[in-house]
Amino acid sequence: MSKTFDPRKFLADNLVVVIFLVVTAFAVPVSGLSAQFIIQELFTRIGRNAFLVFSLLLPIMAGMGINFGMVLGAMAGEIGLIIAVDWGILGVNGLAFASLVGMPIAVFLGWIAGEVLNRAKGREMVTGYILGFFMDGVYQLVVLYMMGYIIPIRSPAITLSRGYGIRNTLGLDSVRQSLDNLLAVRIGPYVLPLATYMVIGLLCVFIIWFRRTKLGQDMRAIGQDQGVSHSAGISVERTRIIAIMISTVLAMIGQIIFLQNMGNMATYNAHKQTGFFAAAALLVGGASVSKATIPNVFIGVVLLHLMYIVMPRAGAQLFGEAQIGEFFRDALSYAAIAMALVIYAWRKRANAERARAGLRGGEAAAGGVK
Amino acid sequence: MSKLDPKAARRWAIRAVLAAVYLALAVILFVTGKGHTILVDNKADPAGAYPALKAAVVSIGRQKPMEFYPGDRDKFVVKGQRHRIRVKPLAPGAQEREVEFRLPLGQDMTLLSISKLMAGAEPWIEVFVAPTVQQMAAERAADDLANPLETFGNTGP
Amino acid sequence: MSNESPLLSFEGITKDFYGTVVLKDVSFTLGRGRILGLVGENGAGKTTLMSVLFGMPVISETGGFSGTVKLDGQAVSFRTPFDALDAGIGMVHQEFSLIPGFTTTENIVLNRESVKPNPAVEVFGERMSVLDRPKMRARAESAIGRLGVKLDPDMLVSEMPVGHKQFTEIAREINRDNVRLLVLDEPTAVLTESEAEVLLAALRNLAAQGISIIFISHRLHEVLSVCDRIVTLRDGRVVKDTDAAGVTVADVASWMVGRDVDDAGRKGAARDLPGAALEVENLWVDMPGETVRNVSFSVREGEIFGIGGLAGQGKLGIPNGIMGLYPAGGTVRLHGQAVTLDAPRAALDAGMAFVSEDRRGVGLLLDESLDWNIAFTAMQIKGEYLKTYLGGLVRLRDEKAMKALTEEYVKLLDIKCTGPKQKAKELSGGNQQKICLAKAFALRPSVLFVSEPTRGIDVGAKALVLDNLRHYNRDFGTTIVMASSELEELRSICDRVAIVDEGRIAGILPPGAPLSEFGLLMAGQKVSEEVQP
Amino acid sequence: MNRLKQAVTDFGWPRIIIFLFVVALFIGAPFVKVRVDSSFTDVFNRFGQNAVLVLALVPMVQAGCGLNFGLPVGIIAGLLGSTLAMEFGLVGWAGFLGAIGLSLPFAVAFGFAYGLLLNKVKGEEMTIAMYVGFSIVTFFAILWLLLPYSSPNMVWGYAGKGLRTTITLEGYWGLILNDFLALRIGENFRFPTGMILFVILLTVLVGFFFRSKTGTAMTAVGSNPDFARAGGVSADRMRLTSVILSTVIGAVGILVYQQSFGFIQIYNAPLFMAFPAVAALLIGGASVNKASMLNVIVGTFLFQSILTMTPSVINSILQTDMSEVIRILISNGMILYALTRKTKVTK
Repeated sequence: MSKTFDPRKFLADNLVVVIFLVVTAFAVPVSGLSAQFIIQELFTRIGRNAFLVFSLLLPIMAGMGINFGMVLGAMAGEIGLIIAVDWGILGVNGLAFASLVGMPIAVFLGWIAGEVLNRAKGREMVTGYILGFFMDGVYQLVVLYMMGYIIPIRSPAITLSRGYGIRNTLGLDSVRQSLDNLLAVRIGPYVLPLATYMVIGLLCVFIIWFRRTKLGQDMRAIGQDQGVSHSAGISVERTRIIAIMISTVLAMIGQIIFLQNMGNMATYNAHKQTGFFAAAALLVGGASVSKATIPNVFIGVVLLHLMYIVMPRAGAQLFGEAQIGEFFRDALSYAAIAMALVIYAWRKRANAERARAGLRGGEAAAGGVK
Repeated sequence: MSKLDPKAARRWAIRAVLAAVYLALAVILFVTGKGHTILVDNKADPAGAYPALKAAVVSIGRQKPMEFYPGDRDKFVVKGQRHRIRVKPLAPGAQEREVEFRLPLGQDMTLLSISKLMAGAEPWIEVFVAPTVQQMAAERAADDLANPLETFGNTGP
Repeated sequence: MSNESPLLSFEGITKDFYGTVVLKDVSFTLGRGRILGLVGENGAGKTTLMSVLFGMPVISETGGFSGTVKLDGQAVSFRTPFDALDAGIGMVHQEFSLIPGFTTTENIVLNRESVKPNPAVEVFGERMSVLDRPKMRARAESAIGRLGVKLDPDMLVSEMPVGHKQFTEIAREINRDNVRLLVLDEPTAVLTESEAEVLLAALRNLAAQGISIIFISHRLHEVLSVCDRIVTLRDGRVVKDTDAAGVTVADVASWMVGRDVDDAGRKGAARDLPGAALEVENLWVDMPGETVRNVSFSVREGEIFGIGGLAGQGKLGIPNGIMGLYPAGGTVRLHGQAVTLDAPRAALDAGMAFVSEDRRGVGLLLDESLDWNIAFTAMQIKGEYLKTYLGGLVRLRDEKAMKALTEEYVKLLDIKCTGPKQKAKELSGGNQQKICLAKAFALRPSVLFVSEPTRGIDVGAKALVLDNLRHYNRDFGTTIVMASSELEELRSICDRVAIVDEGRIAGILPPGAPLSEFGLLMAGQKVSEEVQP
Repeated sequence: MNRLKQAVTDFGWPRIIIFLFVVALFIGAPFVKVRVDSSFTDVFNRFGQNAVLVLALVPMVQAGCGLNFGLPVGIIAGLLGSTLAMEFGLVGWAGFLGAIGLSLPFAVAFGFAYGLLLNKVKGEEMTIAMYVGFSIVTFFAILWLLLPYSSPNMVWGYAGKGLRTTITLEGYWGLILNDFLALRIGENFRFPTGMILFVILLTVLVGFFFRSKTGTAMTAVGSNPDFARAGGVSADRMRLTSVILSTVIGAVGILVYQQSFGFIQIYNAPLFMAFPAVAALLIGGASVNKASMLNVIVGTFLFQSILTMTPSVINSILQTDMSEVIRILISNGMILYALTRKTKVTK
């Protein structure tokens, strides 16, 4: 955006991306995986993960940072899927039904999350994270103790032997990859899940459109300055809640898309890492805590997952131990989040100081004593 | 809010309609997407009222046809309520039969007897109750959760 | 023009805050397309009067006001500032309320964007309508055009020069369809002289289009050049309401400071004091809202040196900068020794102490006990109130000594509290201020800086605090530098008073100098002759 | 009456509910045939095991750095200490004290770097601390595989290299504090005197630290950094000191934990260790920017009582194992409550 290209500024702005590129560029040949395999995997993983990552965009726009509370949406999606599987609804119908069931749950959870985050202004991210933990407890209470007890579950096949509570692993045979296969297109050696891509494309269109709405404009405004927005008559708290609600609903749909591709669901664990992977992907894609764009999502998903594909093999080739590669990619992803947060916080302070630097020195420093 | 102006009233009407559409959509998805397992068997009546078919090719909807010999039982998984079954006995000169039927909405499994169907005996579709509760319990015990929470990082992206 | 009913009239506005009268029977009127200059010292009631006009919550929360505000001859009483905006009154504040990452256009139409409806509106409400950017831009351009200035509608606010921000803000106010009255609070404070000129021209332009303007400024020459009428407030009363024609800056300045001028020869004839304790040369301080640009002065040993001036001119920046609380540059010498700036520790080690104007923010540990508050700095700087254990290996807080110290000051300064262990936040403002004084006294400084020592405390406590300062100065020979907005209090206690204007010292006067001279200095009129005590 | 109300609000309803819950657990225990004496043994064991980790949070809270979700930084230093001590073949007291000694330089160095980082990111400390903790744990997981450890008790038998997931301390310094002067009363009650004494010793030391000049300055920085700055105290230095102190105590904390637990757990085990410690501190009455020794003791005791008692008592009452859910709801609910409370002192 700056008129002259400044390599140092570019590096500082894209440090996380550059590090990831370098590491992956090194690891891809070491892994010895074929290009075809890697590319096919990437096509699959873009379809699987991109939607979830998109759910983080709006809260960032509204200045609330990364919505780690998106796992609430993931939980809503899982509950939807449990119901859809229990009722034996097959294929895309099952996915759509799961979304319809998950929607009110996600809206409700999103509203709660928004209210909670409004009470924790300035530390939304850590609060959202803990809220995810807390709601995980509630989720367990519902799924492990209430389903089949208070909430009727018809199918004994998905309940635990004690008669209530959902099994540890839920087979999603009835909906497995139904969206991916709805319109699977073969191009050369690759199979593309076109229907999934179309859903993601639709979401992109929605986000672009949403940015141009009044609500989108209000979100941008409160994201930059809550005080000014409030005095201009924008209802800050309400807008923040709406941002979180939309994010939660999108995460709900994203989790359903994710799980239909996986084909089974670790009932009590599937959502635990959702926030982490989405956040890591977005930040690796060059987004910051205050600014994220659609390209960031795609770059991030590709880069992060490229690393996740090649790293275990690279570790095995280099150290004779695939585990090293696995630990390494986890470490790098966590570090990417930490680094992105640090760069953001550090730059925020640096900018504030630079903004005031103009006032310093006065005329005395300039030697302008009259 | 004292009185709704027409604009607001219209909006509330639209919202109400949409809520109804939402519910209707759920119902339609359920009805058209509900999966049913049809156990097709080819058994003779123990009392001898009808015989089993010697050999027949059975297909339901556009699914792959299956061959049935006496005493066979196999299953088709279908989506939705209305289906068409085609039974084509392999005996030379035998009449092929194609019937449309409707499955009961709430049932996961139904038993369809082609021998009854071909013989014209009723009912050739019955609700099937799985007799294998114990068997399933044993199968599930292996999968019961030991402790679902200590596992970390076992869900790949 | 003057025959029709005025656009705005105040009739007998009276307002008190918990018994303290801040507005007393204020009445004046403003005609259509006229510019009215509202002048007065800090605390004269300008802000409160505008709060009354705008229906700020602070007014109704403190018991409302009496009197009538009339707009177009109709009595109005706004419950929130938004009601006032709806009625066509716009306000431009001193600090910018603009969204930095938005363009000029987006800021001008902020929350009043032109939109195109779409089906989603029917389901999720108005906010789902899409912005009509060409229309927004056209509206912004028309507002800019009315203002008669050059502004790029697509420029980001964060990349604008200060003057353009100010214009953007005014453009936002006049972008309203029905705007009739514009209130500008110190709009030129951050502008360069040429920018200010453009702004004044823009205001005349607006007035010519029939918009009435209330112009609040301390730059009296600007007020005189642009206004049709001038209303001077002092101590909550209208002391002068006159046509601007033929009025001089000196006239207005004397109305502002006013009071009876016969107290010229004040008590305490000039004291004969020995050499300089503190010398300041070319000091600049980057304190937000109180920028000091270039200040030089010297304070004599044992003197009480006052620093006065209007709010925001930089008088508070001087002590804060010397004490290292804000980035500063220049030379400061204490008894001939240069003091390191930008380091509170160095300033304290050199033997200076500071009572901050920001009592709750900087002055006190509100959540801690009184003994902590008083002893803390002495403990950190001088290592006092620590008890040695294990032959010097361990030094822990000496709670007993801290208690004794606190009790001593509680008695000395007559602090009303339940005991040394009471939390600082539970005390009243005046007593909190005494705690701050005690904290500074406990350091036994050679130079004591006091900033706004009487702000926000009641009259009785004010006198006590000033008395304490005077006694401390007389009893221990401590040099005191006191910055205050209250000219009267500076004149009552100081040996000399410097007046700061726009980050520079406009002049130094003896406390007995005529008030009009103080007023002139405050209004930015340089007085060349330096007074030697 | 008003004062009582005020006291209740200050203390917070969640804490009162938790407190009553614990009391109910102890009262209810005998009715469902849970032995109170063996429960108390467990409670004391787990109290001692965890208290130092909770204590480690206090300096950073007091210095205004917030809840130290980056506690794993200290834990890793402790793990380095204990694995090195084992590698050197130190056993018994030499082993335990050696582990402390060996972990200290790491803790100081890590704490220093970690503190410098946190000073650069004021206002965002907690989120960043959390991810710094996660990063260092996963990064060290690689090192546990790669570092040339060779003691056969620690490395995988089949490969001859790479540390095991859990390493037993039996024969080294397992239970060394617990068994020191341990008191046995009756059949089922055993009091881990040594460990409790060690905890008390550390608590008193930290308590004394906060009464020193530096400790006082640190508290002031946390209470009002502008006041401290005006008083000539460098907030950055105090924050740095607090982070180092927190990290060092965290390292010692994990060593105490290990000797009582009997095993060293590495790889991903430390990932979430900060959260129960944070919950315990908050249950004890601390807030995001104020914590005392009393908060540590009370909080750890209450929290560990819940963890010990719910599986036995609640499960016998409800006939189902809900302890895990209760633990999640209580600990995270408590943290959530603390984070969403309006902090009276501005940052």
